[in-house]
Amino acid sequence: MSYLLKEKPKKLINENGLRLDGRKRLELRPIKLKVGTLKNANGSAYIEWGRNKIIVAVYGPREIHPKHMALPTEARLRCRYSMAAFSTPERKRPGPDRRSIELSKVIKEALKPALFLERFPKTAIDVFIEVLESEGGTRVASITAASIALADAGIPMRDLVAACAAGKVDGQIVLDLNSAEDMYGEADLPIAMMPRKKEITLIQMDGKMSIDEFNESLKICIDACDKIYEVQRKALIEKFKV
Amino acid sequence: MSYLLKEKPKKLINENGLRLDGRKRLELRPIKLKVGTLKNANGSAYIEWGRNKIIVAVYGPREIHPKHMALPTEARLRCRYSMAAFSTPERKRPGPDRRSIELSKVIKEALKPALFLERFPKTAIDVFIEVLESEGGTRVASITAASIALADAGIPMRDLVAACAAGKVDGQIVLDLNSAEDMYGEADLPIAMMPRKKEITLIQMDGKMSIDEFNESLKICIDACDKIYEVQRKALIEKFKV
Amino acid sequence: MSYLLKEKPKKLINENGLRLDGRKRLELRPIKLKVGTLKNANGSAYIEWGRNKIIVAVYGPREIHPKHMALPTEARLRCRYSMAAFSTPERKRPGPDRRSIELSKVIKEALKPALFLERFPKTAIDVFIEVLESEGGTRVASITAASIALADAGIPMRDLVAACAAGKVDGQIVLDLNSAEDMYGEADLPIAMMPRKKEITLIQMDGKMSIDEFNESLKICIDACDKIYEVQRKALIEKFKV
Amino acid sequence: MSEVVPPLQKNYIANLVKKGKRIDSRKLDEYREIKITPSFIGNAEGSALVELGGTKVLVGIKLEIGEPFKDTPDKGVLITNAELVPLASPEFEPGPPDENAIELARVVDRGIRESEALNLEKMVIKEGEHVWLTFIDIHILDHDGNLFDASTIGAVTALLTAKKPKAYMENGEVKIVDEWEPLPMEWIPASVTIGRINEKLMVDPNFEEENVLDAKICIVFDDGNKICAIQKVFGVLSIEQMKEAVKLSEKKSSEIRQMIMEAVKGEVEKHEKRKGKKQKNR
Amino acid sequence: MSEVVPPLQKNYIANLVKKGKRIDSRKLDEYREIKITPSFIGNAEGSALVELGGTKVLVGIKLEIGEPFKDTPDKGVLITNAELVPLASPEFEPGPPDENAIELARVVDRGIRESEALNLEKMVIKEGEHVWLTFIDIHILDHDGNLFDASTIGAVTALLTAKKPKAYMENGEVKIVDEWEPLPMEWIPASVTIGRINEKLMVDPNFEEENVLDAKICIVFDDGNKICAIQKVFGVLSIEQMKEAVKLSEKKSSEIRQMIMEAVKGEVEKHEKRKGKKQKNR
Amino acid sequence: MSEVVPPLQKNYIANLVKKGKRIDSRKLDEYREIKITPSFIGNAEGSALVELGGTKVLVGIKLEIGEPFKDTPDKGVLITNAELVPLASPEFEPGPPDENAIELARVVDRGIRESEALNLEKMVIKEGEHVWLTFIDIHILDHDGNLFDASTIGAVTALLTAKKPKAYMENGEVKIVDEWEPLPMEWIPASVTIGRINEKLMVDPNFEEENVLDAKICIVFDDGNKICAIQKVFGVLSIEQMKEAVKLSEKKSSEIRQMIMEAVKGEVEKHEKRKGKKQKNR
Repeated sequence: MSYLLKEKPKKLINENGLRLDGRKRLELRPIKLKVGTLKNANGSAYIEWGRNKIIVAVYGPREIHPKHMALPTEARLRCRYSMAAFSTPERKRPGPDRRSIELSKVIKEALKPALFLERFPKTAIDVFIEVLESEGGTRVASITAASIALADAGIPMRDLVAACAAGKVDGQIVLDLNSAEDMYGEADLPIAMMPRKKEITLIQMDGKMSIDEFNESLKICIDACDKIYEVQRKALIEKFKV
Repeated sequence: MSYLLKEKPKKLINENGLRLDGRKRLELRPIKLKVGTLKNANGSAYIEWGRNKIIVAVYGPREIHPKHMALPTEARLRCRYSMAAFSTPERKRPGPDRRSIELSKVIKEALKPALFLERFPKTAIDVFIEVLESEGGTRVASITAASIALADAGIPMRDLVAACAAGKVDGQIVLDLNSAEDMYGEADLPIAMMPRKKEITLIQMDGKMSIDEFNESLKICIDACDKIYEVQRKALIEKFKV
Repeated sequence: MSYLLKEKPKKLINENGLRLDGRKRLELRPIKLKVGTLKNANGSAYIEWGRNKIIVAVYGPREIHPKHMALPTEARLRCRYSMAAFSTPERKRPGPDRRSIELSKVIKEALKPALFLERFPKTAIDVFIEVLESEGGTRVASITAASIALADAGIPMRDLVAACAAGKVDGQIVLDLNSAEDMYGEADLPIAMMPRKKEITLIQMDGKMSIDEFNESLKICIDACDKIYEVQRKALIEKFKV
Repeated sequence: MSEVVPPLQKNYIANLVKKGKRIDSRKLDEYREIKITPSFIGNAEGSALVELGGTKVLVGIKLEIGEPFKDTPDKGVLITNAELVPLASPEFEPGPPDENAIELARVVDRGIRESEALNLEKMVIKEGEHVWLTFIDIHILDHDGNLFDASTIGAVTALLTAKKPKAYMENGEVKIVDEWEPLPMEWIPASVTIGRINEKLMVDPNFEEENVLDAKICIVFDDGNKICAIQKVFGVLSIEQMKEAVKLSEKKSSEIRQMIMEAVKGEVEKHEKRKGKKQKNR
Repeated sequence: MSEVVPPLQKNYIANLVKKGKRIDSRKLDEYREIKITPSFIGNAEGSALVELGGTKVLVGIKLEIGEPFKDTPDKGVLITNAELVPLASPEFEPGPPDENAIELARVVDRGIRESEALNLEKMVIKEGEHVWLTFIDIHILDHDGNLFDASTIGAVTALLTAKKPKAYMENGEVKIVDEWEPLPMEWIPASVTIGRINEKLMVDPNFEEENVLDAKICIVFDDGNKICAIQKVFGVLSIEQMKEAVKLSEKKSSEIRQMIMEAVKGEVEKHEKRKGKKQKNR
Repeated sequence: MSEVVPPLQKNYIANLVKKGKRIDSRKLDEYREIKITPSFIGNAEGSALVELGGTKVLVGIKLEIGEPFKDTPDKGVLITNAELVPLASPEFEPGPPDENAIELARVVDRGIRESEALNLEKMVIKEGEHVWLTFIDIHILDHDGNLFDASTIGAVTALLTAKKPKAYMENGEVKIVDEWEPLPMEWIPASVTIGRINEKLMVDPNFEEENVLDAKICIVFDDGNKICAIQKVFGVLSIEQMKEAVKLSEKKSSEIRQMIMEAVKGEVEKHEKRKGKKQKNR
């Protein structure tokens, strides 16, 4: 609730190297990923990443409206990242704001390289992302889940897309920033990768980092994406093993 | 004018059983209904119901835009209930609000069962309702007039639709609530019927009522709808007798 | 900047008959007009008229979306007059307001009679006007530049359209009102003409004028349009002489 | 004006006009019948239903107390809005006002604002803080041409018959008393719309005529023989036609003004007194 | 309800109903399985995930401090919003709430408001100045029919489990303390949606059934045997069917209420005490 | 990036790049000509017209006094907006900013905000009550590729040359004096946009190149050798390419910064002094 405004904590990492939520510098928050949770969607996934709770549905390939939006040689990938009104400490007014419009675009660009869109010309593939609760890092969690929802929908893919953020907090490079670290830290660097191909499909940064710090952040993100990739694979196996 | 805020009256029904506007418990306000008042519309009707003044135009069956709104097996009935800025004590901002969007829908659903929409596949039938002055009960007055405007437009109908509200005021069941009774009363129950078939096409309620009170309200509404049906028939005869 | 609100000057024309910006009663502000300044547009023009800075692009004849906007027997002329957020002393919120929607329409109506629209049925011709800086008289400057941009785009024309305003300031009829004269003057009369055919394609007025004052204003506008026509012709020759 | 002109219809009307005739057998300088019903809406502070031939326009006035604009702290606020509701014509579509609705509202507003018909300086409760906001809402009910004149007649009549309660400041707060007084109206502007076809001018074009006109222009006169607004709506006019239109509109505007005054008779006396004073000062 | 009814599907369902059967082998007066998970969202002051068969609805409560409405200075403000996000159904489209979303929100709101479930008079910090704004946000996640009942269950559960901090006035300013208390809930309204097909009534229609129904109606009961909201959503009902629907919904609403109370057990005791007092005063 | 890539054009450009060449005969790491015209708009508090090859961008700064955000009472407010007006490209459509316009505005904003180029703490008149709102409005006039760099150059130049009047508190009110001073600029961030095609990187892609790139990324450096913003706009990059892009952009950003400083010469001295101080503290 916004009316109980929290002050900025003095330290985000304590003398024992532990972060506010007790994690070590390079420790991910717990991630739970479930495939196929929705009945109507062609594919779906639900992710809990720390306190983030996000549900993703994929519809398509399907007919596109209005017709002139159709692309002659490939499917049009559309993404809608949206936060529930109650997902944030202060109520968020429903409807897209500038942040969510930008995130919708960068998430689309992060997923697109993994998809064989050329197999479905003139159709639409819609990825709907609903952030039910947010605690920092919703875009990387969304990409991680969306990639699985696309697989669940049977869209042919070059590779999965795994995503994670690194950042700089109290002068140190840390993995997987939470809300407070995002707000009061010095830099945030979300990255998405196709883990097998080791190709970056999303990279954004804000804050300040030297080139060395950047390279270090990049490295720990790559490692983390490998771990997240395992989580993704297990979730898919879980779904289809029955 | 809203800057002269009226206080809630102590009693809505006095010791002689008369209401603020002098009516008895089961007395309708005076209703004037006129058919075919507009030149451009395919059908039209104007109703004065107490101080309510409402004009309804029907356009159609006509081509539908955008095309993908067309239904393959029947006409699409569209309703737009709209209040003029000056129709209420406090100026109403032009454009649809949530209340008018809901009313447009329930009015549409109240009229639809009476129409042979299947005779005009792929077309639109538009019902435009403009509330010029409001004094409580605009939805039932709108339905009563719209039904006549549809007849005037020559749309084939199973029956007319007549509508009226009952409610609970000062603990008593009364007919045809006015503004003050609507605002300060205990319950409001607008009903629309096809009088010959004795079928309910609109029913809504807010407030609190026991089942017995509900049944009583239902009964007096049915009786009132019969009277309103007579008003409707006379208005139609008036129009076509020349 | 609006937070340094200027007071209304006591006199807009001093004892020597000079106006606040030093001009005489019937003197135009300096006008610079350049053709073909934009790379992407089919035609373009840039005008500096006093401190007004306006750029105009013409696209078309081109395909029209949505399709049902197409006219069977002629091109649809569309105009969009728009002010940059920083073009006015007080920041203007981006997006069309009521004034700019009206101006878009009257500018369209001022240009339309000069165009052989019937040569391009079912297409659109789009005129985009961006006011980068404004100092009074943007509509006449816009029309003057737009007419040249249409010629630059190769749209066949009956005549150019030249435009200028007259008005009444401190009781005198003056030519080409600037911001202060527009705001504090008694009347403003913008006029557009096809100079060779001596036909009026735009006329608007607000303020108060007697019929005699109107006729005098009309006369000085006609003379001014002849001068502006020369500026337009020179600009076109400049462009095409290479 | 509909977008595609039926050429046969155009020829027919143009030929009639050449002989000084019109499709509804009016003269070129003749208005259709005008019927004005003031105070039609009880919930409005002022209102008028205007029937101009087949055109029906309802105008309502609402008053609110609010803040003045920063650059005019000593004036009330006038807001004019027009709704071309789809009920009124198959050409009107639901949605926010389009360019035609906005042009209509702005021209009606201009006629009233620039003529200084409503004295906004007398609509101030406390300078810079509390003023009356006057909303003129124009509701087109049936569109049979010449909305500009019908709407201006409606707006002016509604303003002339509107009442506002007395308001004053007490301990820094606005107090309102249940004593009602008319709005401070100083002039009765009247609008005249003129069409050109086949080089002839005609007043008050109806819908069919508007569709085939070569040009349409609207001219508003205050009641002191001054032009207070002009709007060429579409088409072209020669310089001579323009001057002729001004003369014609001066003449017709006083006829229309007369009809408005007839309709608001009760108000006329007061108005005449006000005007008498004004004319002297002019 | 989708707009074109597949006739074969309709016949199949209608014939089953004639025999008292349904496509998912429920009885006509039987609800699908209801699963209620309160307090699902940590950032919300109250929340509930409701699964009603294949329908999934998440409701969250957010509280803010704001101004009361002018005409109810002594009451808190209740705002109910529903989002039919395109994730939940191929029929839902992105964009502002359409008529179905608005109808849903307003019917849920009506059930809570008219039953006086949430005592808005106890949501005032300072009369006329500062009150609690209670936002009920309904988020449909999977649409398998009967959104009205699932949403009302979610909203009521979320309200029953919501907590607000204590707030009071000090030197003209609102102070908030980190002491949390439940919202002042007085009743547990429950909504029952009934479909008609082949002259038979059935409760809790699923998506396939909704598509072929002849009529759908939603009736909300407070927990003192009073109707507090009705909405005929589409179709027609005879007078007898209407009365039958009211009786049926009274019965089913107490079963649903029971489930809500089960789900919020901790809250039940408090509620029962409150209710005991209320019933006496009635 | 247009949505359908013409394959012949792509092959042609890709083959050139393999040989280190480009369609306009630039080197892979060469910018098009940059022309910066500061203070183009008299009504803006700061402005710059930037021509980057065929791309034309006009940026204006407007200042207003307003309230700070609740969670940063000690900081001024920075608002960046970009308009992709349909005048600038047949691909741009009228209407509110789309995802491309919003991305552009947010990346430019991020470069300025995260580098702390404009010291927002010095844009406060009274903490928690009155601060300067700085509006950066980006107006694209002609789109020939690489809007990100052109817009950032324009925004930074406009900020460096902008002036604001002095403001202070007196008796609880904001007073403004007609004495003008520059904005508190601490750094000169510079943005470098890099395209990848055929596994090669190139800077400053023009419109034709953007249409066929495999990836595009924008990297912003402050002037203390720190990255302050990155945005991969589309496509994929290998890890090595990413590192190479960072190095390349560091180098090119100082060239661009030099050009900005050249263009605002008068301002440079002041800036250098400020920067000298800062670097010591770092």
